[in-house]
Formats: sequence, C-alpha cells, structure tokens
Amino acid sequence: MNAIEILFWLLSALAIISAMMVLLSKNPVHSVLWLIAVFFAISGHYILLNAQFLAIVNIIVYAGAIMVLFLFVIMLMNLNKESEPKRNFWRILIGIISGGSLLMILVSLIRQATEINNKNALMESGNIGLIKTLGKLLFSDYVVPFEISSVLFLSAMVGAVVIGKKE
Amino acid sequence: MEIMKTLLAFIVLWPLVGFLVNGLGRNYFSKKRIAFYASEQIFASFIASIIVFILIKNNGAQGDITYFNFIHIGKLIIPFAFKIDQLSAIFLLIITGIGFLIHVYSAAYMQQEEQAHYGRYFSYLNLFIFSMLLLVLGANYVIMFIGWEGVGLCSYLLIGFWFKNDNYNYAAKKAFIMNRIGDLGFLLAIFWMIAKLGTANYSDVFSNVSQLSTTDITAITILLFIGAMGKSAQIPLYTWLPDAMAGPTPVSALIHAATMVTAGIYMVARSNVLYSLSEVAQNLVAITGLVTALFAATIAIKQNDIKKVLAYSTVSQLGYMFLGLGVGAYTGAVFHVMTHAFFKALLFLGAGSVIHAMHHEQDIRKMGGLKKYLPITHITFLIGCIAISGIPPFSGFFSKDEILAAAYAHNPVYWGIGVATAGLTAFYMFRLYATTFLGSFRGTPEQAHHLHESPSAMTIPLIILAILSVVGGLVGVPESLGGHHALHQFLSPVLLTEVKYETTHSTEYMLMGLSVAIAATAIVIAIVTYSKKPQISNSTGVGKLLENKWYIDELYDAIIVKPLGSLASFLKNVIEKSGIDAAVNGVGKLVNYSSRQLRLLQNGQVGGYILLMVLGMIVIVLIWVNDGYIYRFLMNLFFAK
Amino acid sequence: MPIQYYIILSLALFCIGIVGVLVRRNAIIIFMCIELMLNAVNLLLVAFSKMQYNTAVIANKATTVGAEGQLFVFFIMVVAAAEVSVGLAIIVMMFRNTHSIDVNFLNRLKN
Amino acid sequence: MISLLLILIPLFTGLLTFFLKQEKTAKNFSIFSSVITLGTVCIAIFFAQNNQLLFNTQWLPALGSRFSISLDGMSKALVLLTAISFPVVFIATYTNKYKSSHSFYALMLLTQAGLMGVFMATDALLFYFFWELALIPVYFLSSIWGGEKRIAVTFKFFIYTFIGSLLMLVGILYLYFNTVVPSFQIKDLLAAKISLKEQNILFWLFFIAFAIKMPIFPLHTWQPDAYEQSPTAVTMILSGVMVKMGLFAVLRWLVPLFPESAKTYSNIVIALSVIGMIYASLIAIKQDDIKRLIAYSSIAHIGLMCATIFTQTVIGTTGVMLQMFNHGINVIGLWIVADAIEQQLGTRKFSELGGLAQKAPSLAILFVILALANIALPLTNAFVGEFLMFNSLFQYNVWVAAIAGISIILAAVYTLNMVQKILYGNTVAATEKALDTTLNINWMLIVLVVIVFALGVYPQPIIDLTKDTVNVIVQNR
Amino acid sequence: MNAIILSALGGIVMMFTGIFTQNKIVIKNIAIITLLLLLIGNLLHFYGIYMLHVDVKDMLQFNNFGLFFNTIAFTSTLIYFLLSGTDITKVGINVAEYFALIFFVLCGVSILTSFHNLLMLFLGIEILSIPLYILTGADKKNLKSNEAALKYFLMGSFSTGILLMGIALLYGASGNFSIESVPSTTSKVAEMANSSILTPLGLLFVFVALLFKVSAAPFHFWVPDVYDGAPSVFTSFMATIAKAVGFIAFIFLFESRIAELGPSSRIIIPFVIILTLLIGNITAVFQQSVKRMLAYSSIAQAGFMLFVLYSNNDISSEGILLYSVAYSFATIGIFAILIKMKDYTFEGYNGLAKKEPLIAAANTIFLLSLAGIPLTAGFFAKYYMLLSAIKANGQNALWLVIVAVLFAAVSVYYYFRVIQAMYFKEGNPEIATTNTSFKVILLALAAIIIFIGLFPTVVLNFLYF
Repeated sequence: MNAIEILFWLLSALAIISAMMVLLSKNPVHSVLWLIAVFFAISGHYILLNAQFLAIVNIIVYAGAIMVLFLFVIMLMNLNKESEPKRNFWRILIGIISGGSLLMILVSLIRQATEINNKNALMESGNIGLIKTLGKLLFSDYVVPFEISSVLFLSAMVGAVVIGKKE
Repeated sequence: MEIMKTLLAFIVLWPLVGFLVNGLGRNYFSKKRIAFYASEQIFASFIASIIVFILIKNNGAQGDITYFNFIHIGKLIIPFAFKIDQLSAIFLLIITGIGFLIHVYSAAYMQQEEQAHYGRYFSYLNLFIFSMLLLVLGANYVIMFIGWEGVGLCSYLLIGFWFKNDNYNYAAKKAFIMNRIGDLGFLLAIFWMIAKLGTANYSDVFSNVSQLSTTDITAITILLFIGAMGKSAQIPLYTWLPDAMAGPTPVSALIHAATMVTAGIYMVARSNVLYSLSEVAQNLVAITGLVTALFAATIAIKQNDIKKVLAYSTVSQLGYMFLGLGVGAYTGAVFHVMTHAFFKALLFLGAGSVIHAMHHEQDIRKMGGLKKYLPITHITFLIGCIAISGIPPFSGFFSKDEILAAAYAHNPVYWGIGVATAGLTAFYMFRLYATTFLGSFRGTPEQAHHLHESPSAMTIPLIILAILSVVGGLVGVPESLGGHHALHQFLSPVLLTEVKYETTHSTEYMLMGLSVAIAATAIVIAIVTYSKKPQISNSTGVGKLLENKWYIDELYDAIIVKPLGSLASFLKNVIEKSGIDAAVNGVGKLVNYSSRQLRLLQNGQVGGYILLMVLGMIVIVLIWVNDGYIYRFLMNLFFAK
Repeated sequence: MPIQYYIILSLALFCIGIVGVLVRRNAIIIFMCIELMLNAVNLLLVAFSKMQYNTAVIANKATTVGAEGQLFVFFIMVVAAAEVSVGLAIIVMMFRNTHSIDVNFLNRLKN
Repeated sequence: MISLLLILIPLFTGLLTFFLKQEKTAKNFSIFSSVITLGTVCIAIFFAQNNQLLFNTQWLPALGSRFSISLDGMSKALVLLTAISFPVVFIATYTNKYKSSHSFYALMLLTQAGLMGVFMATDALLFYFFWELALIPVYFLSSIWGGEKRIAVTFKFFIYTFIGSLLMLVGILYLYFNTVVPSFQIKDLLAAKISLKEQNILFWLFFIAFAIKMPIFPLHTWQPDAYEQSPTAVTMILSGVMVKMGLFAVLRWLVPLFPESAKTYSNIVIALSVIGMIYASLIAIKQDDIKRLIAYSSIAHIGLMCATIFTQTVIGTTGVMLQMFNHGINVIGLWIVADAIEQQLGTRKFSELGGLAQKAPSLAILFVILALANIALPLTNAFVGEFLMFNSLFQYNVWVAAIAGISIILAAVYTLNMVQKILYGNTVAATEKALDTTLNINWMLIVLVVIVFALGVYPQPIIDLTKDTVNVIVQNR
Repeated sequence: MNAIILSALGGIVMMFTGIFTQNKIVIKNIAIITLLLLLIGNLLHFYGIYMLHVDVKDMLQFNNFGLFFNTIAFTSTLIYFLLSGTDITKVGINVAEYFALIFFVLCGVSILTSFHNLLMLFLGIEILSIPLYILTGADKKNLKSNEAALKYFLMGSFSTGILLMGIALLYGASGNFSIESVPSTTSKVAEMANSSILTPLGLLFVFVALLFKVSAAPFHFWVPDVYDGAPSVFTSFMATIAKAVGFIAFIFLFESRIAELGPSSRIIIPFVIILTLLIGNITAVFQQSVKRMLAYSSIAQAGFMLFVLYSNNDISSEGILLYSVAYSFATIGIFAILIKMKDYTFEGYNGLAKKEPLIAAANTIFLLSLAGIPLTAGFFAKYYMLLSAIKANGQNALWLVIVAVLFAAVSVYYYFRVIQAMYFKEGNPEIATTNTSFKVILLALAAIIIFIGLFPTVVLNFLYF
C-alpha cells in the first residue's frame, strides 16, 4: 500500500464521515462546517487525481463562496441552534433504509459490471487537469456552453432580484 | 278467374271500408246511418260470398289468387294471395251471413250507446269481419296469421268496448294475451315450414309434404294446434273465453261463438293433409278436445250467469269439434262449426234479448218465467237449446252424431265420454232454459215492469237463426239416415276422406239412439229440477268446485301470473337496480373512492415526495435488473401461445 | 486506483446525500445535502475522466482525452453556484414570510 | 355529391341556428331545414344516379383516411328514417317551450348531421368522427334541457358510450396497421390480413362499443335513465334513430370485418340479446312510467334485432334493416304520445293517469295503433320485420326462437297494460280536464300511422332498398 | 441558433426595459414584439438564414423537428402573452423581469430542442428550471406561492442531482458527452445488459430525471403543489411549454438509446405510463379546485405523451408535436379563463355559460380537446399516440392502449365537470371583465383547435416542407 492508496483511503474515510456528520449534526452551522470538510476531502481526491484546477476551484467556489453563503443565510436567520426539536424516528428509519437499499443495489450492480474490470483511474500523472488544457478546451470546443451558461447566470441574477427586491 | 279476383277483393275490402268510414266518421254520422252503412257493407260481402259459393260449387276450386307480393326476399316469397275453395267458401258464408244478422241485431241492441261509441262499435265489427275473412281466405299461413291476430285484436277491442270498466279491460287483455300465447305456437309452426320448405303457401306445403320428416310434421302440427288452442279456447288456454263475455252480447254471439273461436277448427281442417300424417298430433287434438268438452261442460252446470253458461258450452262444443278433427272427421268438425254457428249465435242473441229486456241483468237466479214476456225469444231460445242438445232432427244432432260416430270408430272410450258430455250439455242447457224462461219471475218489480219483447231488428235475426238451427243439419244427413251428405261431397276435394270410421249402419243407429236417449233424459231431469225451484243457495263440495270453475283461474294466477310478477319485480328491483346498475355505478364509485385515497399520497410533505421518488427509482432499477424477466412473464401471462 | 473504488465512494456520498434529503427537515440542510450529491457526481466525473485518459494512454492515444469530464465538473460548479443563489433567495423569502424553514410545515398545498 | 349535401345541410343550418335569437325563427328555420333535408333524401333515394350518391375526397392523406361517404342500400333506409324523424319531431314538439331555444334546435340539427354521417361513412376514421359528432350535441341537449337528474344520468350515458367508442377506436387503429395499403377505407379494411386470434380480440373491441350503443344486456342501464331524463324531443331521436347506430354499425362494420369471429361468438351475442329481450320485457311489465316502459320495450326490440344480425341470413338481415326503420317510426310515435301526455297533464305515471280515451279520443286511437305496432301486430310495419327476424332466428336455433318468442307475449302484456292504465278506466284527477291533442301532434302521429300501415301492408319498398347490400353483407362471410 | 440567441437577447432586452419604463402596457407590448421577432427569427432558420454563424462544435444540432417545436413553443407563448399578458403584469412589481424570465425559459426550450450533447441537456434543463423556480415564487406575499417555489426548487435540484449522476455514469461508459456515442454494439441487447452496467444505469438515471421534468409518476409529486401554488398565470406557462419540451429532450436522447435500457424498457415504460395515467386521472376526479384538477390532468396528459417513448417511431414523433400543440393551446386557453375567475372551485364556474356564453363556449372546446373528443385537436393528439403504439408493438401494445383509452374515459369525467358547471348549473360566477380582443383571441384559439381537429396533417406538413 503506497502513499497514494493510504491517502485515498484516508480522504475517502474523511469524506464519508464528514458527509454523515452533515446529516447527524443538530446545529446547522456544524452541518455547514462538516460539509466544508467533505469538500476539502473531495478536493484532496482531485489533487490525487491530478486535477489541480478543479481542486482549487472546488475550494474557492464551494468551500469559499457557496458555503459561506450558506453560513451567512443561517446566521441571518438566526438558526444556529438546534432547529429540529423532534425527529421522527420512522421517517429517519425509512429514509435510511431506502437510501441504503438504493446504495446496495447500485453497488452490487457496479460490482457485476465487467466493462470496468481492470480499469483504473490514473493517479498523480496526466496533465489533462491542468488549467492550460482545460482552458484551451473551454474556449474552443466548449465555447457555446460557456456562453450559454452566462445566460443561466443572467437568469439566476434576474431571479435573485425578483425574489429579493422589496416591494 | 278475374271475376273471382275482383269479387274476393271486394268481399274483403267492403268491411274494411266500412271500418274506415265508420271509424273516422263516427262523430259526424247519425246512428242510423252508421248501422245501415256497416250492415250494408257486410250484406254486400254476403251477396258476393253467395256468388263465390255458387261459382265454386259449379266450377270447383281454382288456384291461388295473388294480388301482390307481401314479402319477397330472395327465395322467400310470401304473396298476398287468396285461396278460394270449398272450405273457405263455406266459412265465407257463415262469417258474412251470421255477421250480417248480428250487425242488424246490434243496430237495435246497442241503441243506447252514445253516437261516437256506436260508430266505434260498428267499425270494430266491420274490422272483425275483415280480419276473419282474411283469415279464411288467405292462401298461405302468413296471411292466415294476419287475420288470426286481427280477429284477436278485434276481440280485444270489443271485449273492452266499455272501457270505463276495469274488469272488462282486464278480460280484454287476458283474451289478447292468451291468444298471443297460442299465436306464438302458430308462428313457430310457420317458421318451421319456411325453414324446411321455404314456403308457407298451402298448396306448396301440402304438395311437398313428402319432404318433411315425421318429426317435422309432428312438430308443425302440434305447434299449429297450440295456436288453435289459444284461438279456440281449448285446455289449457280456454280461460279467456268465459271472461270475454264482458263484451256486448252480439259480440259474444259473433266472435266468441260463431266465428272467431272456430278459426282454430278452420286451421286444423285446412291443414288436414299434415294432421293426417301425424298420429301423435291427431291423438293430442282428439284428447284435448275431449277433455275440454267434458271439463267445460262440468263447469257450465254450475254457472249462474246466462252468458257464462253459454260461454262454457261454446268451449265444450269447440272441444267436440277438435275431437272430430282428431279422429279424422274433418267434415264432421266443419259441419259442427256450421250448425254450432247457427244455434250458438241464436242462443247468444237470445240471451242478449233477455239481458236487454232485463236491463243488463245476467244472473239467471234473478230471472224466471220469462216465457210469457218474451215469446219470440223464448221459442227461438228453446230451438237453440234443443239443437245444441242434439235432438233430431235439429241441426246439432247431425253434426254431433257424425263426430261421435267417428269417435266410436276411432276409440269407443272417446265416444263414451262424448256422449256423457252430450248428456251434460243437454242438462245444463235446459237448466239454463228452465231457470230463465220457466217458473215465476224472481227479479225486482221494477224489472218486471219493464220486461218487454225486443224490437224486430233483434227478433228477426233470431227467427232466421232459429230456422237455420232447425234445418241447418239437412246439408249433412248421413247415408245411414237416407241422406247423401251434401256437405261431405262438397268438401271432399279439400278435406281428406278418412275411411277409418266405417261402421255398420246398425251400430250407427244404436249409437244415435243411445246419445239421443241420454240427451233426452238429461233434458227431462233438468226441466223437472229447475223449472219450479231453481238452485239459489250456494252450493257445496263438488258443486262449489264446479261453480268456481275448478279454480283454474286461481291456479293460473298462483303458478304463472304471480310468479312471473314477482320475477319481474325481482329483476326490476334487485337485479337491475342493485345488480347491474349498481355494478355500473360501482365502477364510478370505485374511481371516486380511489381518487379520495390516492390523493392522500399527495400529503404536502417534500420529504414524503422525495421518498416516494426514491422508492420509484428503486422499483424501476429493480425492474431493469430483472432484465426482462417480468416482461416475459407478463407477456406469457397475457399472450400465451 | 481501480475505478470501482471511486464509483462506490461517489455512490456512497450520493446516497448519503439522498438520505439527508429524506431525513432532515431543515430546508437549508436539505439543500446542502443536494450539494453533497452534486459533489459526489463531480468526484465521479473526475475519476472517470482520469480513467478515460488512462485507457487512451494505454492505447497510446495521448492527448486531452478525459478533459471533457473535468470541464463538465466546472460547469456543474457554475450551475450549482447559480442555483444556490436562487435557492437561498427562495429560502430567505420563505423565512421572511413564515419565520420557519422547516419543510414539515410546508403543507398548505396538498391532496 | 348529393350525399354530401345530406350532411352539409343540417350542419350549416345547425350552426346558423345558433345565431337566431328569436324563438319562432329558430323553430321555423329548423323545421324548414329538416324538410329540405328530407326532400334531398327523397331525391337522393328515388331519383339520383348511383354515382351521385358517392362522395370521396382526400382528407388526411398522411393517415390514409379519406372523406368518403356513400349512400348505399343499407344506409338509404336509415338516412330516410333520420330525415323523416327530424321534421316529425320538430313539428310534434312545436309547442314545447325551451329556454334559449335557438341552441336547442341548433344542437338537434348538428345531431342530424352526425347521424347522417354515421350512416353514410365508408371510411372507418370518418365513421368514428361522425359517431362522436352525433353524441356530443345529444349530451348537451339532454344535460341542459333534461329532467331533474339530467346531469348525472346524461353523463353516465356519455361516459358509457365514450368508453365504447374509444375501444372501437383502438380496434380501428389496430386494423389499420394490418391493411395491405395504409387506409381506413372499408374495402381496404376488409382485405386486411389478420389472424383469427386478432380477429377475436378486435371483434370484442368493436362489439362492446356497438353493444353499449344499442344497448345490449347487461350494458343497457344507461338507457332507461337517459330516455327518462332527456327532453322528449331528444329521447325521440335517441331511441328512434341513435340506437340504430349500434345495429347499423354491427351490420356495416362488425360482421363484414370479422366474419369468423362473428360466427364464433354468435352464440354468446345471441344468448345475451335473447336474455336481454326477456329481461327487459319482464322489467317493462313492472314499470309505472311511460318513458321507462318504452325504454325497456326498446331494449327488448333491439335485442331481437341484434340477435338476428348474428344469425347471418339474408332473410334475417333484411328483417333487421326493415325493422330498424320500422322501430324508429313506431317508437317516435310512442314518444310523441308520451310527450303529449306529459306536456298536458304533467305526469307520466300510470298510477296518476286513466280514462284518457274519454277526453282525448283521437290521441287514444293513434296511441293504440302505435302500441299495437309496438307489439308487432300483423298489418302494422313491425310485424313484417319481426316475422323475418324470428324466421331467421328460428333457422339458427329452434329453442332460441322459442325463448325469444316469449317476448312477443310479454310485449303484449306490458304494452296493453300501458294502454289500459292510461286510456281506459275512469278519469282521475290528472285527466279530468284533459283536452285532445293539438293539431300538430295529431298530424304528425297520423303521418307516422300512415307509414305504419303502409309498410305493414306493403313493406317491399324498404326491402328493395336494402336488398343489394344485404346480399353483399351476408355473402361476404 | 437564431432562437437561442434571440431568446437570450430578448431576456436581456426585457431586463433593460424594466429600467427604462414602468408602464405595464408598454412592457407587455415590447415583450410581444420581441417574441414576434423571436418567432420570425426561428422561422428564418428554416430557410437557412442565421444571425450569426456559430461553430457549435456538434454541441447542438438543428433539425426541422426541433425548429418546428420551437415554433410551436413560441406561438404558444405568443398566444399566452396575448391572452394573459395583462395578468402577468398584475402578479407583482417586477413586471419586466417576469417577461425576461419567460424569455430565458424560451432560451432553455430552444436549447433543449437542439441539444446534441449531455452538457447542453444539463444546461438547457437548468436554464429552463431556474426561471421557473422564480416565477413560481413570484407572488412573494402569498405563502402558497412561497411554499410552491421552495418545494419546486428542492425537488428540482434533487432531480438535477439524479440527472448529473446519470450523465456521469454515461460518461464513464463512453468517454464523452455526445448523445450519439454508443460504447458497444447494441445489436445483442440481452448480452449487452449483462456485460455493460454503466450505460443502462446512467440512462436509467437520466430517464428518471427527465421523467421528473415531464411529471410522470412516480416523480410527479411536485406538479400538483407547484401548479396550485404558483401564480395561475405562470402555471399556465409552466404546464404547457415548459413541460412539453421535456418530451422533446426525451426524444432526442432516447431515439437511438432506448434499446440500451435492455428488454426491461418494454416493461418499465408501460409501467410508468400506466402509473402516470392512473395517478393523474384518478386523483383529478376528486379535486374541488379547477386549477388543481388541471394540475392532475396535466399529469394524465403526460401519461399519454409518454407513449412517445413506448413507440419511439416517426408517428410518435409527429404525434408529440401535435400533442404539444393541442395540449398547449387548450391549456393556455383554459388558464386564461381561469385567471379571470374569482373562484377557482368548480362551483365558481356555475352558470358561466349564461353570463359569458362566448367564453364558456371557448372553454368547452378547450376542455373537449383535452378530453380527446373528435373534431378537436386533442383527439388527433391522442390518436397519434395510440396509433404509434400499435404500429410499434402491434398486438402486444393492445392491452396498454386499451388501458390508456379507459383512462381517457375517466378523464372525461373531470373535464366535463367544468362543462357541467358552466352549462347545466345555476349560479352567478364572478369573472373579471374582459375586453373584446380577449374574446376574439380566445375564439380564434378555439377555431384553431377545431381546425387542427379536422385537418391535423396541415400542421404536420410543416415538418416536411
């Protein structure tokens, strides 16, 4: 077991535990923090996979911007306490059972898949995750979606205005 | 031929025109004009019938006279055609002749009716004559059936003539429905013929009779006979006839005694070719006739309504005729039809005269001693009674004797019962006569005050019919009594001559003597018993049974009418409402119910929605994992090869 | 790394996200769980991208094979950001009106 | 071309009538229109050349459906019936008051257009179109101008029929994919290659649609309610003409398209029909309402016709064609009487009626004649039809004919019951001040009675009309 | 491409209009004019006339089918603006923004009718959805509107997650995002299903996500609540144009790939169809509010439209276009009337025919069309669907088709309740005053529906000219 594998398992464990903690934390602020931990773990995976650009963007956009926004909203609403006084046991049970069974089915299916046998994700090496490569691709082949995503932003902006503007 | 065609058309059309004119113009014409017009139309037919009769007598019968094709589909051709031969010629005379007399009689009898109803009455009578003529003249069973149902309709209309009275209406309905039961048999017989032979023409059916199997013939004849049972009031379809006395008395005379009820006889006689080939059917006809004759006679003994007695006697006499048909004495049966038409019309009209005089009182217990008030009626009525009792040389004797002789040849037991019935007939007829005309008057003084002889328009027909009742038998004097049976010879081209009943003259004499003796004895007993002290108290035991007509009406009510009614109610209230309709509405309710339940899924909870979505996903993935197994399973289930 | 590991890891994260959506009542946390699901997808895409690259390298077809997967992740992030802005705006609006973001109380609309 | 006119005249006059706000104008205009249609029908039937009776043009080329109608022998009788019944109904109900009557008459004329189309279409899709076109206006007519429970009852009727027609649509579609050339033309559908198993499935899809329309036991429960609740003018059309759609469709489409299945299942269909006859007759005996009684009697009569169709003989089929016409005439007459009674006396219950013959003699006479026609008395039109039909049924099976024959007796029972309870006996409170019928009703009834007798004595004209097509249908099997 | 660019520009134009003027009528008219330009621009595309020549790198592909759907969508929107434009301006103060958002939705529609890449699918769906979330919550003071927006948003995002997972799995199998690339031979379906898991699994996820968008059961739960809670005027838009486009996306995606789901697709799709028909139709029966009934009915209609997946042939493709036209036109009309009503319950419609005969007549025609009664466009819409199913699967499709028509009969039940209320019941309905042009447009719309009901091929001929 080399360092990469050790890192892989560590990060995976961190990601899954943190993800669980997102659910388990009673305080929304804690949830946010645990989610940020997940994002960091995932960024770690990106780095392992040599997708440096995404790793950075993930930290900046997700952990840095989006989650701060979440935190901000939670604070704004003064929700930094336990907000769910009563938890419905059955609901949790059913939720876990159905989510769990979905996972079970999917995993068992994936394990049967022969097409991905002996296929590996290349770790560390490979330069496709570099800004240079991605940038070239983004502004050549992917320029149309890039432009179109601007429309998406426009609409989101207008939407935020509509919703947020006081009447 | 052309003359015949025109004549027959007119014979049939005159009454129809009379019906239409009187029916439509009943509010505009005077009573006199209505009566005159109606009678005149029938009289014209009668004259034409005589001409036809003479032509037939001289030239013999000819082929069918076709007017147009009633139905023509592919190979099935049902022409609107008439067949005029000896048999129908005789019936033509009876129908138009007696019909005319009764028209004349009715003109006076119905005088008290309002003008509109008067017109209605005569138009019905004309319509009846029209239908009866169609029945008799038709050259195939379908045309006969048209007339057959037509007379049923007229009977219905005339029984219910006084429609304000619900009992009368009920009687009318009963008559029609019982007739319809018979008609169904008749219809099925026609279908059978058409199915097997492709035709319903008499000539074609009779000439192709060899193509029919014995089963076919038996079935056809029995089905035809069921029709005849209905129309001619044989057991078990006889109960309508006594009730039919609800109609005006001339109607009873015309329809329920002289003409319509003999349609069954006519039909069987017409189909004699078929009946002769079926032993089973013949026996059935004979036994039915015999039983009916005896049975009706027993009931007649205890009836107190003057018309009811006559009605049961009609049933009984019709039984005789069927006995004759059954034992192969077709001519005898037709002969009896004729004589019976004379004396029964006479008796009914006489009874009508009595009722007229008694102001619509029909209970003989309230009569008595009418001899002196109604002399003509009395005499003619007496003649009728003698004639029906079979005392020589009155007409009834000859016809009845011919049937009895044939019955003896066929089976002496038949003869024995026949003679016993003849004795009963004589007994109840003279009971009637004695109670009505002899003794002292038992009605109210007011009635006594009004008692008077009927007007001449009524008495003249009585007299004519009385004469015919006396001499009518002469056309059929058997050889044993020195005659040569003119009727027999006349009808021989149409009716098969069965030689089965060849008996020696001495036997015949003995039989005649015996029957006359029994009848005479019965007459004496009846007169002695009833002329002085008529039975007024209610009878008991067997008497009560007879008085209540063996409780047959009640029996029918209990085993047919009531169960049918409850079945209908059951179907209407349970099967229809709570069964089928409830099932249909149940589908709607089910949809509504499931709607109410299903919408609870939409409980407003996002978590719940997503949960169901996830479950849906799981199901879809599972179906997919099954890899078509469920698909194949379902396909095999629904579309198994 | 065998690609199965990554697939299973992301599926696990994905399902945890789903479970979170199912069990939590706080709208914001539900939303966060959805973000978690998106991140699981991102991880999977990156892993697949490297798998594709690996396959291409083995087949000696070097190049930018697999970069598309990573670009897709980029777009997902972009969209997620847009979505978050709108979503949080809606949640805030909701909170302004009802002073609650508990989805259990969202049942004016039902049946 | 002239056949197209038969659809277009009522269609356009119907649409026009929507805009005639004056009650009188609308009435007179619709009578005028229906008389014109009748005239056109007469010209078409008696004078036009055969090729003038066809109309065939492109409609939906992509679907292989053509606007093709043809006035052949089979449709002639029913088109004539449709054309006769509308003016008769309009005139007989002339004095009836309807709120916003222009819409009423407009919808009636649209119904007529639909009916004409149904009877003439030779393209399956077109047929389906007209089938529904005839239904929708009736839905509105009954629901707006009907009785107390009209909405629910009419809706049941509508849904029932609609389900049936949808099943038929499925059948049509399936057939369409098995034709040699993609087409809905009847001749192409006839040539479709379908296996026996497919035929059997399709047979039921079509049959259920038609059975609901006729209606055949046990799919009949919509009918008495619908007849009772609809305004009588609509009921006349419903029972006089519309139920013939089902029978006609069986003759025109079902039997020729699926001859083997029709033979295979003839026993089931005939059994159902005959059970229905007896069942409906028995229930009719216990009815206390004129309209319901006529409704059940109608079920019984239709049952006989349906059973006969499946015996597939020339005689029987001719009888059915004839009887479709006759039954229409007779039942419309009965409805006119029922309406006259209800309009004047305000009740339809036997228990509240009686002795009407004294007060309204001419109505009584005409009523009795129509009632007798209803029980198929000889020399009325219905006799010929029933005679032929029973004949055919008898050839199919003796016992079936015998059992079905019981309905003849039962028909007499309930019809005479009705006549007796309404006309005879003494007058009661409701009939105390009754008057005889108005002139328009009288004359329309007389027209019908004349037809009753004319066809009863000489049915050959109608038989001749249908002769050729009947031979085609029966020989086709 | 014209449509995408113009609709995005249209959104921007409307945004700026809001800055320059507050006059609602002006804004509305500008929106109508912009939409007309958009429509014209789209039509020009048919003739190969472009505003810009963009190298789309195979991300998008334009064909007549998609362009034709665009035309339908834009025309529907135009009708919608004409009928309900005034009502849009009454929802809140951000009038121009509402129109802008609608234009952005149309941009999403244009993308979804031409995407050739899963990325574009994803972006298209998002561009379509995000403005809709906003529009749902546009009535900010209304708690129902808020609730609907939140529910819509949460569930919509969830489905986006599902969609992305599907896309990721497909990417894992094929290595790119083009919708055409198929990794292995599809000839032996059964064999492939055993060896390949990623493709079908990915397709299943995408399938589920799209089912959510087209509101098929059991992913329909958002529909009643959202349609009910959203401002009625936007419900109209959401239920028609935004929904129909989901099927176009389905067609593009699944045209060639449906077989990759393996033979199970033969059972999954009928399962979904029947469940959708069942829930949509049956639940609609008991509704008290017409608006909510229409929400369920839109689910039911989706059940019919899903036949396009079942049959997946040229008839079904034509049929879905016809269906979109029939369904959109009728629903827009019904909603245009509904918005004018004060009371959304069935009782609120009582006696409408007496008060507003023309509106009631038009409404009747719309309802008849939705119910699929012949002589209306709705009939042929359903007809094509059934036709395609029988063509595709013959005898095996028969049972499904029969079930579908039985549910169609159920649908008559609730559509006719409105007709019954309008025509057969007495009442005094409160309806906002309407001007003549509204009625004229309404009747014209009804006339169009009847015209299509008589000559559906006229519409479809556009596809092939």
